[in-house]
Amino acid sequence: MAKKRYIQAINDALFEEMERDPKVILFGEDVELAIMGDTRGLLAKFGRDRIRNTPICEATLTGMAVGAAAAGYRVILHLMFSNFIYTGFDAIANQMGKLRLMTGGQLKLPITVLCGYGGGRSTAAQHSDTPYPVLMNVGGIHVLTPSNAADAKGLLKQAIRGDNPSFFMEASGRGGEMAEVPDGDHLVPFGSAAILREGKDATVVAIGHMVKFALEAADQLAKQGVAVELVDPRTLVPLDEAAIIRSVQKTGHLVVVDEARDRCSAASQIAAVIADKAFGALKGPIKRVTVPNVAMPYAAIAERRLLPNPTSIAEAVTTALAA
Amino acid sequence: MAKKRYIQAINDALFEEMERDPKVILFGEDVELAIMGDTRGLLAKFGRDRIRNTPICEATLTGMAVGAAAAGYRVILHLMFSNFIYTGFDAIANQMGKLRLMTGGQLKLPITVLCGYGGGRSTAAQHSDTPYPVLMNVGGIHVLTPSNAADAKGLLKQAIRGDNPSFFMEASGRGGEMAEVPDGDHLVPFGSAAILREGKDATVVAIGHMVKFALEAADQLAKQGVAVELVDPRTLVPLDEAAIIRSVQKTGHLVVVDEARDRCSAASQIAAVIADKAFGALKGPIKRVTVPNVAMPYAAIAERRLLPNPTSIAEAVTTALAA
Amino acid sequence: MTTRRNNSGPTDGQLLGMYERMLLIRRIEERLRDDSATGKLPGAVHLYIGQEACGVGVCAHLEETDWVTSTHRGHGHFLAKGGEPKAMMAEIWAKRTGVCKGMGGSMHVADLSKGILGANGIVGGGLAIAAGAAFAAKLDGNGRIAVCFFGDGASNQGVFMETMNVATLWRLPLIFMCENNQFSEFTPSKEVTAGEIADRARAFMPATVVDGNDVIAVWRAAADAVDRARSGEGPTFIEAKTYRIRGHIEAEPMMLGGGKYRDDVEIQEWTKKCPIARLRAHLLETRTAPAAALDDIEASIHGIVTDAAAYAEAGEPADPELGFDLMFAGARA
Amino acid sequence: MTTRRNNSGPTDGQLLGMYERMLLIRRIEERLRDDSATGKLPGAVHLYIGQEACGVGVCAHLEETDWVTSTHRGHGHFLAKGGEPKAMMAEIWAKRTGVCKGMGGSMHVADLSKGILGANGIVGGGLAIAAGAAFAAKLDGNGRIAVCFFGDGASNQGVFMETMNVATLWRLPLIFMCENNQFSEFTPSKEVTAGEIADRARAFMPATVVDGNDVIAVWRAAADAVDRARSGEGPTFIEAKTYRIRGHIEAEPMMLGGGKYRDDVEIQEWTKKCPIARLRAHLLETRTAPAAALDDIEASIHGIVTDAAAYAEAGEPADPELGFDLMFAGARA
Ligand SMILES: Cc1ncc(C[n+]2csc(CCOP(=O)(O)OP(=O)(O)O)c2C)c(N)n1
Ligand SMILES: Cc1ncc(C[n+]2csc(CCOP(=O)(O)OP(=O)(O)O)c2C)c(N)n1
Ligand SMILES: [Mg+2]
Ligand SMILES: [Mg+2]
Repeated sequence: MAKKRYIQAINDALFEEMERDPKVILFGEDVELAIMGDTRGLLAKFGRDRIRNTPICEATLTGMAVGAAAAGYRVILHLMFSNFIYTGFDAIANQMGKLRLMTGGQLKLPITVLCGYGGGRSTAAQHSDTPYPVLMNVGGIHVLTPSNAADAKGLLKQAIRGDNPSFFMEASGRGGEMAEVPDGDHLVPFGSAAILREGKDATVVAIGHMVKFALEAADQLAKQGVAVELVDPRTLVPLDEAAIIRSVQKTGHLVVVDEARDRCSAASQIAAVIADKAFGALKGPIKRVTVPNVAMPYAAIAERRLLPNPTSIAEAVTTALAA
Repeated sequence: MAKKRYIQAINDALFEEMERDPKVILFGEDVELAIMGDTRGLLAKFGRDRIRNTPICEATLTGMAVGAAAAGYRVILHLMFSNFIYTGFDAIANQMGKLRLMTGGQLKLPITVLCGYGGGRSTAAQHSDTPYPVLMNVGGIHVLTPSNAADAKGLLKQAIRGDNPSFFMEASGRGGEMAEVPDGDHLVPFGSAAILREGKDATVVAIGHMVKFALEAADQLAKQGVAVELVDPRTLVPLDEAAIIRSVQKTGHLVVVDEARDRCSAASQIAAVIADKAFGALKGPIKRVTVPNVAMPYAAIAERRLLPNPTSIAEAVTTALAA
Repeated sequence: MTTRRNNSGPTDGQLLGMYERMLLIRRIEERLRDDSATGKLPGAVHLYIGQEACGVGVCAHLEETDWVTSTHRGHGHFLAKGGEPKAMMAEIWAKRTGVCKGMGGSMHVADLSKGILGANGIVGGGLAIAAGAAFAAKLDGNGRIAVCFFGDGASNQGVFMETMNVATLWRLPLIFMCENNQFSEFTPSKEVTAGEIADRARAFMPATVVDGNDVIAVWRAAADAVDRARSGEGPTFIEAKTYRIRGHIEAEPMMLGGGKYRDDVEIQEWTKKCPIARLRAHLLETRTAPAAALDDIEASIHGIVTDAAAYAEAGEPADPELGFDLMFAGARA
Repeated sequence: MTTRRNNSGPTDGQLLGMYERMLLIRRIEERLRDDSATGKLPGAVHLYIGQEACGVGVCAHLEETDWVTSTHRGHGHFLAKGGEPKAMMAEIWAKRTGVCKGMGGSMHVADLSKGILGANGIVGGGLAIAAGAAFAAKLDGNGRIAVCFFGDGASNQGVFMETMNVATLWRLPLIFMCENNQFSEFTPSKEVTAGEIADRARAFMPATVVDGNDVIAVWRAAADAVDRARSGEGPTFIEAKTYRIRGHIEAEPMMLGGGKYRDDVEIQEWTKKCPIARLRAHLLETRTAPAAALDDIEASIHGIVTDAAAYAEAGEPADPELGFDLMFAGARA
């Protein structure tokens, strides 16, 4: 175990997997100079065949990822900000997520897409989206939302070794956060939630960066005598429904915290699953703490109004318990 | 009142609104010859300035819709099949849904996008998606899902006169279905659900083409003594939450039927809203009848396996009541 | 690329091989046309009739390990690249014996084992996929190349320019094969395609325009392009001027509801320019083969078509549970 | 378009006007640079320093009713097109007095009342929007035109080709103004942009390449393009070769973490080619204006900048509730 930054954990995972398998290649806009930090040093070590700057042409990059993967490579595509998913969305939704089915299973698409998501840095609407709900709906794509350095490393390594398209969602601007990362070949399986805190009064499911706020909320609530059980799903596709159901069966209450806009969010999906499969265990309404259906404004004060925070999470738990 | 085909109702709405307002223009691939039927006759009447075939370039078409709308036109963009939303998705998600906010409200974007959605015609995965959940999450876009000719006409006219981007989702291949359409200037306001059938035992919310199957299911269930209340939200953004809540308060049970893939679907959103806001009224689990998280296969037998149908809807109601 | 690098060929054997392949495509598609008309085929069927020289003239140079990507009008490319008639026919019939197990259908026929990355229902969808495969080939350094087939309509999709840019920068072993059949669905190309498509390509790479109904011309242009690709010189663009004889889609008359977008005379003129009849005349004229030999080919193809249709018809319907297993490798959706 | 259609101008008055505008942009941005360095500005700041001749040379021909779309590097276009310094500065300070009420920030400065459809955070995002506005202008038939400003990096986005195609077919009154500052973020243009950008455009329309640090050259190229657009002759492409003196983004040194992507010598060379210094020298040399007059301009701009900064700083923070009212016209989100 060693304390590592989130971004360092990603960098380590990339190094290790590229070293492990010569078929792993990585391309994207400005990956050579590594402005996000995550690809730093890779060029010097692995050379331009395996790490390569591309022109700005997301529609082609996503399509090329499909072609190169179908032809036997393990492709890592860096899309920088998650809003640029939209620019390359055709090959994601119409090809990456469907080609295996359409060919009757003739091919595998080992593709890992990296992109930063989320608001809170005054980068305004076109650099602040949290679009994993869109990817979840499209089908055929794994969606990973590591909340800490250890999971970042373990999920990314798993994704690169896997045989399916995976979107690895990095919480933008939070690369500096430190956490213990297990030494060696640390892998985190998909579809396995982490129970970050046990508690009997209410289940809080928090996604990605929201985990941090949910932990703070749980601390606040603990002082008021409310014991929160905090579940980090870690991957949204596949979703560890069983873990969430188990927790709700124990607590009877559910709050879901998601940085995506509310409508058709991951939070809504999780709420729907529980309202169906664990209805009998519910003692109160399922609350969602999400971003309103508003594009992220530029001004920090307006961003804060929209983003979940420890207080809004704690309030939601209190409301859920009171109802 | 007169019986009209669904596609005819759309065609009537286009004629009426283009006649009413010379600022209404329509463009898209092959709209002149009107292969979907909905734009038939418009070219002869309104000329090429107002009806125009475009090259195949959805990324530019969605962007041009934004520019022409910002410059004072009421733009109708025909995108043919809803899978082509993805090809033009950047200007939808990054511009159309955000520009008004980003400019501090300096502009209005009166844009209506038409596209056919849904499976069941063996057109395979790239021509069968039901992507309104994606549009719902993006924000800033009205989403319309008319289930019959009258609503098709009324919602389309409302959309064209409105000042915001609206996606008008036509159930593909169902243009021939007939229904009574009110004469004259028939408008349907957004955010106003229709209660198509009253009943005390269970609420069924069905979206778009699924309404037809839900009606059949309700008939089957009536024979078994189960009185279904059928709610057609008609628009998903805005969603008439109040109408659904009222109905669930009466019946205590909810089943949502949606042709979208389940994950982050409209059905999940509606379920989440009710599990929060009408939890106290619920007497049993909320069931969703949706498409599994699978791309639509080509073979009709495999499509049928995935699509909701009257039997699966009726079964879901029975399960909801039994739990 | 105005002067040919490669002046030999096609040989007599190659010509006969191409004749056979073109005829196979034609006859298979005529059968599809008939089966579609009688309502036996589900889904959309886009026929390649009239354009056979394009796919065949190019694929004649390809190895099984080379890659191709295709379009919604993909039967010809599938067969030209060596795909199995039976497996394709069964696919279009939506049978589990189909090459994609009935999951893809006419617009998605693919056979990875033959380098056929698939027909594609998204106009322009194959371009970047081919570039990705070409990049893989380049990294492997094993001489494989990739060809993307696309239409004049697809040349208006931005991904065309994007892909040319990357292919040029990275010297990808990639051939851009544009079949200009003069229509995008029901819209004449000149109404939606400004200037010359080849001029768009010239900003990036050698570009050549050939008569797409002359398989020898296509073969020669492709010889040079393949040579460039294999020798690491990068991508080449070829535009083949041709014509689609059938409607955009077999359901066309119904969709048009009486509307018209092209002249019957124009269709007749182009029907006379049939690439297969033209090659046949050439073969006879040059005494490359006697009529009897060509008739034998016709007969053997007749057998293949009949067998393929029977195989397709007899197959079991697709497995309705299969989709759940195909969304992810190694996991159920 | 090699021969100029329009041989008169710029007049002395126009030259002085352009000098003033370029200087205003420079001084405003120097202030933004300083305020960014001291952490006063939220978000990303991309400066236009060195490229002023491009925006100013084009916008000098435009009426308030003409449209422009811009990029993430949009302050210069905003000011060149007549946007208010105060309103822009307050926007970048995230104040409710900002031109977008603090909702857009540096990457989204827009003033519809001045025809400024907005800076845009999506590379290539402005191209199709400008084409839509040009289409509207054409339908209105009132002589309005549209200009889309974009970078060399954006010229690799497919929407560039798509938009050129539509603009040519529909003879849109649209000018494609590519500012080739030789970098896409930290990647040299030649590594990611094959061939000459102007050649891509030549397949569609007249294309001209000018020295983007020479405002007179830009002005003249734009004069012809504007003339073509206003007289219904369709779109024109201009590539202006220039250089960005500052980093891609003001946070650049931090992002690079010691990494380097260009030579200090190169930066120095280009700093010497400053378009403002060059015009100043020209004005003095040709005795168009005495040094004192230019110094007066400098002084008045100093006042404008100081006022704008004070106005920005003094403004109330953005309204955190506003977003809810802005997603839809006439409805709360
Ligand atoms: C992205 C996308 N937009 C639109 C369509 C609908 N469409 C199918 S074929 C076609 C015309 C294609 O023309 P071309 O590329 O010339 O190919 P051809 O049909 O002539 O072989 C169109 C517009 C589509 N399938 N995909
Ligand atoms: C669609 C998209 N992809 C990537 C980015 C990230 N990005 C911002 S600026 C930039 C480089 C743009 O280069 P160029 O068009 O030459 O403009 P310049 O910065 O040189 O003015 C990139 C890649 C983006 N904003 N949008
Ligand atoms: Mg064509
Ligand atoms: Mg640049």
